[in-house]
Amino acid sequence: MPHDPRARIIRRQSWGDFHLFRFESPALAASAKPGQFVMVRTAEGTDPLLRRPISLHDGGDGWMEIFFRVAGRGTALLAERKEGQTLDLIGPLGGGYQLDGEWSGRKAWLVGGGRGIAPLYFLGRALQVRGARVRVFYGGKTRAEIPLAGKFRDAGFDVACSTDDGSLGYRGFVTALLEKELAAGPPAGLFVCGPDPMMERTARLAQARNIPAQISLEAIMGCGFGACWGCVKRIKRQDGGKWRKICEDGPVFAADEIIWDEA
Amino acid sequence: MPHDPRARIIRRQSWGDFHLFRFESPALAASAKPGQFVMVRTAEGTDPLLRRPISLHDGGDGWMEIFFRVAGRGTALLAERKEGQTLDLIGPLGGGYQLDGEWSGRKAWLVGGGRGIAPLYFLGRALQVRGARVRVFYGGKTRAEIPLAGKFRDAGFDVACSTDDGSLGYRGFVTALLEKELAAGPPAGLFVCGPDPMMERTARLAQARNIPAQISLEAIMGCGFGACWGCVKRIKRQDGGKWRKICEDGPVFAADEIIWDEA
Amino acid sequence: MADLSADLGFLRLRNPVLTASGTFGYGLEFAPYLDLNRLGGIVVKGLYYGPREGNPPPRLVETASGLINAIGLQGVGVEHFAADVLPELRKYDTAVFVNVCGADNEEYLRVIDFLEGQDGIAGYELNISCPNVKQNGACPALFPEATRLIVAAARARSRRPLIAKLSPNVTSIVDIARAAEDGGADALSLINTILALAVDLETRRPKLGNIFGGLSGPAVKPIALRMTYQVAKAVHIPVIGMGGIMNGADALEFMVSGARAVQVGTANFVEPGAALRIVEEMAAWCDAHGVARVSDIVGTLQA
Amino acid sequence: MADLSADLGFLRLRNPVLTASGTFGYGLEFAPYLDLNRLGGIVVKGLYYGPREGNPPPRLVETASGLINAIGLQGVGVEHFAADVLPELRKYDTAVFVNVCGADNEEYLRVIDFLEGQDGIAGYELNISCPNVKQNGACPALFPEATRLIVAAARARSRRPLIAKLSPNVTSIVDIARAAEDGGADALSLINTILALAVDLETRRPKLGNIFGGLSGPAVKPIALRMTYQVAKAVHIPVIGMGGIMNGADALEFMVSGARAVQVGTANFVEPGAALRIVEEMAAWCDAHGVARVSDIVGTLQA
Ligand SMILES: Cc1cc2nc3c(=O)[nH]c(=O)nc-3n(C[C@H](O)[C@H](O)[C@H](O)COP(=O)(O)OP(=O)(O)OC[C@H]3O[C@@H](n4cnc5c(N)ncnc54)[C@H](O)[C@@H]3O)c2cc1C
Ligand SMILES: Cc1cc2nc3c(=O)[nH]c(=O)nc-3n(C[C@H](O)[C@H](O)[C@H](O)COP(=O)(O)OP(=O)(O)OC[C@H]3O[C@@H](n4cnc5c(N)ncnc54)[C@H](O)[C@@H]3O)c2cc1C
Ligand SMILES: Cc1cc2nc3c(=O)[nH]c(=O)nc-3n(C[C@H](O)[C@H](O)[C@H](O)COP(=O)(O)O)c2cc1C
Ligand SMILES: Cc1cc2nc3c(=O)[nH]c(=O)nc-3n(C[C@H](O)[C@H](O)[C@H](O)COP(=O)(O)O)c2cc1C
Ligand code: FES
Ligand code: FES
Repeated sequence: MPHDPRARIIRRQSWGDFHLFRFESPALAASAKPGQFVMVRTAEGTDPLLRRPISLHDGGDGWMEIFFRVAGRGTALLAERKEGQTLDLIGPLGGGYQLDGEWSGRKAWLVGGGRGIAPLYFLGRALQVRGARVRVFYGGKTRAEIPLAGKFRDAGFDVACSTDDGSLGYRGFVTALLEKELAAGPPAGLFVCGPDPMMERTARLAQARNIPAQISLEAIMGCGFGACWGCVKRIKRQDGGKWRKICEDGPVFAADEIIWDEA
Repeated sequence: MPHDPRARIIRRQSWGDFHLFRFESPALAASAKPGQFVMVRTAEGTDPLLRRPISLHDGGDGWMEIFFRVAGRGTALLAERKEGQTLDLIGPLGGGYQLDGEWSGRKAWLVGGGRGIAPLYFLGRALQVRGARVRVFYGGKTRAEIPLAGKFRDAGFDVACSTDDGSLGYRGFVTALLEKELAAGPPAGLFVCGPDPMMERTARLAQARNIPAQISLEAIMGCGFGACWGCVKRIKRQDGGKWRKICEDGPVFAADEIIWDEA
Repeated sequence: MADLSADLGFLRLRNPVLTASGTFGYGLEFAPYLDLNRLGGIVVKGLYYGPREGNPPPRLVETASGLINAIGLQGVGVEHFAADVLPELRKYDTAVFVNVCGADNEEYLRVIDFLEGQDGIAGYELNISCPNVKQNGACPALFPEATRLIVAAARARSRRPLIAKLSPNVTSIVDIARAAEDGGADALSLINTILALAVDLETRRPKLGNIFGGLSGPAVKPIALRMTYQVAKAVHIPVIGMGGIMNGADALEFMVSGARAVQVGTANFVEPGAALRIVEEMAAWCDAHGVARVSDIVGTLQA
Repeated sequence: MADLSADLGFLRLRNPVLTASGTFGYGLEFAPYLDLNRLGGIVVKGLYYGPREGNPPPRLVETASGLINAIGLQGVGVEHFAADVLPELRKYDTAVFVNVCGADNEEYLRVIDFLEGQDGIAGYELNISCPNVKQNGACPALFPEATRLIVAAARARSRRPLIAKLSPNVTSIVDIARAAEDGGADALSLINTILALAVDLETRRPKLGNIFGGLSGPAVKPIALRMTYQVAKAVHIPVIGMGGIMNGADALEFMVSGARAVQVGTANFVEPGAALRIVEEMAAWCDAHGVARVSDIVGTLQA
């Protein structure tokens, strides 16, 4: 049953605007894949009316995690939720990252900025299981926007941080850091989630070097499960380019499927 | 300044659907009179949009109390408020009960049902200060609807309870109990707050016996301070009967001012 | 247990709850969330003759208790629908209505002509009221005569039940309703969305790619109820009410105001099982209130 | 600090924020909550010639992010207003507009004739759009010709600035706006409330004594913004926008959409100091965005 109206929060951690909830949801935990998301109800009444899409951040035996940043009213209400209270969510939704093929011993680079880091932990762990050597490029405006660097390191990932103000790691955009590192030799695959300009820049870097890159797009979503046709972006497939649903056909796309000026 | 957006809750008690909040509001405490009310904001967003009117239940040095019953979404949200959180309220509003005249040694009977008991504690204490002998008729459907009986007794009031099911005190309507007691001799004044049928019945009992009675009316209120003209009921004054604002001209009226069929 | 069936004259529905066009995909998207066999019926997403691109994104914006959409009727077209969707839908025991769209009168008729050859369609809902396709929201349902003409033309092409879907963006919904009745509609459904605008202050651009969109959801319910009441009093054919229905009480309010059936729209996005929950809440309310047949409350508003 | 003044052509306001008629009493009710001298102006509660009883209660009902009212313009009439209210209002340095009502065209003119002799009135807002007075919400602003006639007649009676207040309950707000412009209006204000119904399911009665009422508040903002944008593009006179404005950003969105000034309505009930807070938020936004004159953003929507 893909609608869990009462997933109990069993742990929560907060860093300023950023929040991490662990909740019980055996059905979700049994089927979820990295890159998939849930649609979360943020209020009981009609304000906000729609659910909000949030990526799955990690999962284990009967539980899953989400990691989110307060962006507006919906996420602010969500952030008020306490341990023991419940989440009303639909999922897992979307296709997630494509992990087929041989990863053993190969380099997987994950690039995330701000709240975009959310799905990359779950993904990194899955790649690890497949034997990949996982490196994470984690960018933010300031040190405060990189609360999970330690968690990623503890998981055994090689973590490189960047901040616009240099308060942690490389000073500058995470894409500039990535470009510098790419010069030393390309990975077998790039996995990206973050603000649009970051994703576009990363996609171009990858395409110029022929590195397969998978990008997780965002869109305003009405339903999250393919019913409203509200979340479309221009996606190139055999057909040359059509409005496709980010929720159902994505949210993860190959870099060369995305038509950036119209996405 | 009659708008206090941040009155801090310093104590809360709950009995099922009934809740009592004590909050700090020096300005309010300095000026409030029994029978007055506050308009409380129940949500930050637009659902519910309007404030809710709640009577002042008691007050002291820098603090005031409200006592309310969950009736719908607004009061339900209010009931979630914790100690240390704040209330956004406007008040004191309305005219309150008229306490002029000689009360010393005279009998004041207060009649309240359900949430209508709320203003009568503050009122009883004020009457006590004026030397009145205060008796409270406190009605509810069941024992659970009479959570404050003990509190009223502790204040030194003579309390007579009634429940529809006989689970506490007299079995039957509080108005029937009142009628019975009136047979033994009338009080100097009656003060009433509760559901409409109870107030109407009490008003008729009082009028038939020529007992001055003051009745606190309810109405759906848009603003609470006389600006929207939304809260009117038909009130008789020199003019024979006009739509008057409950919030501003009331909420307390003399029993013979109220035109019940149109109220 | 109360009798929930809804008699539309031309058709008897299991219960009065249909899903609104454009908010329930082609129906199949919701099969994982609820039993389609237990719905009163499904109105599928609007269909033009050929496939449609729809409007550029953003296509949705949330407003206070409402949703503005400017999907622009992106869709697969009748051929794909008949070949791939309809056979799947036929496996369910529920009334399927096709929401028929057209860029001009002729296209509406072509859609109907094509679908006449297809089984498993309980009727047509003529979407003469979509505000998201033409400049400034223009559509036939803004004008009585245009409404009457297209309804009459559609009527002449098919014996299947024909529902005309009305627009709220008019001075007198009653005039349009009467025109549709004159044109031969078997029923009326209302309201479609209300033409609306949302502005992004930071970029000073409309929040929707299409500039304007259509407002739906709880915000519009009081307007939809008013129009349902006005129309139900003015016409002799059944009225199907919608606009902001989120629960059984909302649905029953529309019925008390004169609707024989209702449609659930935006609520499906918030809760994919909403339509069925609403059926259950309606049944529970009837039982609690000693209402033996839900149809007994239709039009009972004491005003 | 940004220049907030608003130029309506016929009048320069301190800032673009007026309080909407019927939501700010006669102004004085709000003196305990905010400094009236700091507002752009006040539009007082609608005035008929004589005192009015108004509608039977209940007169208000809350809906999702909205409020339906059917006050029915209860009020004191012009004589009482001139004798008791106006002298008090004259003590404040703020532009006072009178919302002029009439049961028929003649009454509008009588109200104006009477007020012409009174000082301290910055202009008239002709309320040709109240949905709560006649059966089914009828009012002049539903019809272009009726609008033009009453505006022209009022125009001929006074040299004071004349604002025509438009109704949203129409198929083409632009047609009505142009008719008011043709009639000689100096400015247009919009929107008045949207005709609506709320039903009490338990009693099966309308929740309002008047049956219908007018919907206002955040629920209607997307509709009001759309109409403001459409009208501002179509006419040459200033447009004053309103409908659901709760904060500075809302107000600025109306200005970006073409409004030279705005009115704040329902928000005054929720927060009696709202209008002034909105002025302050607008100033802060301008400062943060390097906007030297708030009037520079009027009509800058890139659509
Ligand atoms: C597939 C997917 C996965 C996501 N995963 C995460 C996650 O794991 N953690 C996280 O913090 N956030 C995630 N987001 C973004 C998150 O959904 C938005 O931040 C959230 O919806 C904002 O809601 P709000 O009510 O707080 O803000 P609102 O007041 O609704 O909006 C605040 C700002 O965010 C923008 N916005 C609103 N909805 C979206 C949206 N769906 N996508 C992008 N921008 C939006 C608005 O335009 C506005 O500028 C994800 C989005 C998508 C589409
Ligand atoms: C002057 C005054 C003083 C009051 N004092 C108290 C008090 O001290 N304690 C207390 O518990 N309640 C009091 N009330 C009643 C309280 O205001 C309502 O219970 C509350 O507004 C309901 O809001 P809601 O959002 O919870 O319910 P809603 O969902 O808004 O309504 C639930 C039900 O209550 C009815 N209702 C809504 N608003 C009012 C209203 N203003 N008056 C009466 N019925 C209403 C509705 O019609 C509906 O049937 C008072 C009311 C007034 C007018
Ligand atoms: C995303 C979306 C798409 C819609 N598409 C259609 C459509 O294709 N055809 C149609 O007649 N109505 C369409 N509508 C209107 C709905 O069917 C319905 O009339 C409206 O949303 C009001 O109901 P609600 O408030 O319950 O959503 C659409 C509405 C939404 C929100
Ligand atoms: C209680 C109430 C009374 C109103 N009375 C009047 C009135 O007397 N004259 C008038 O032109 N508009 C009247 N209106 C309409 C408002 O002036 C305004 O047009 C409408 O409420 C939309 O703005 P808002 O959403 O900010 O409230 C009234 C609105 C409300 C809520
Ligand atoms: S969010 Fe509804 S189709 Fe993608
Ligand atoms: S509640 Fe607004 S005037 Fe009384």
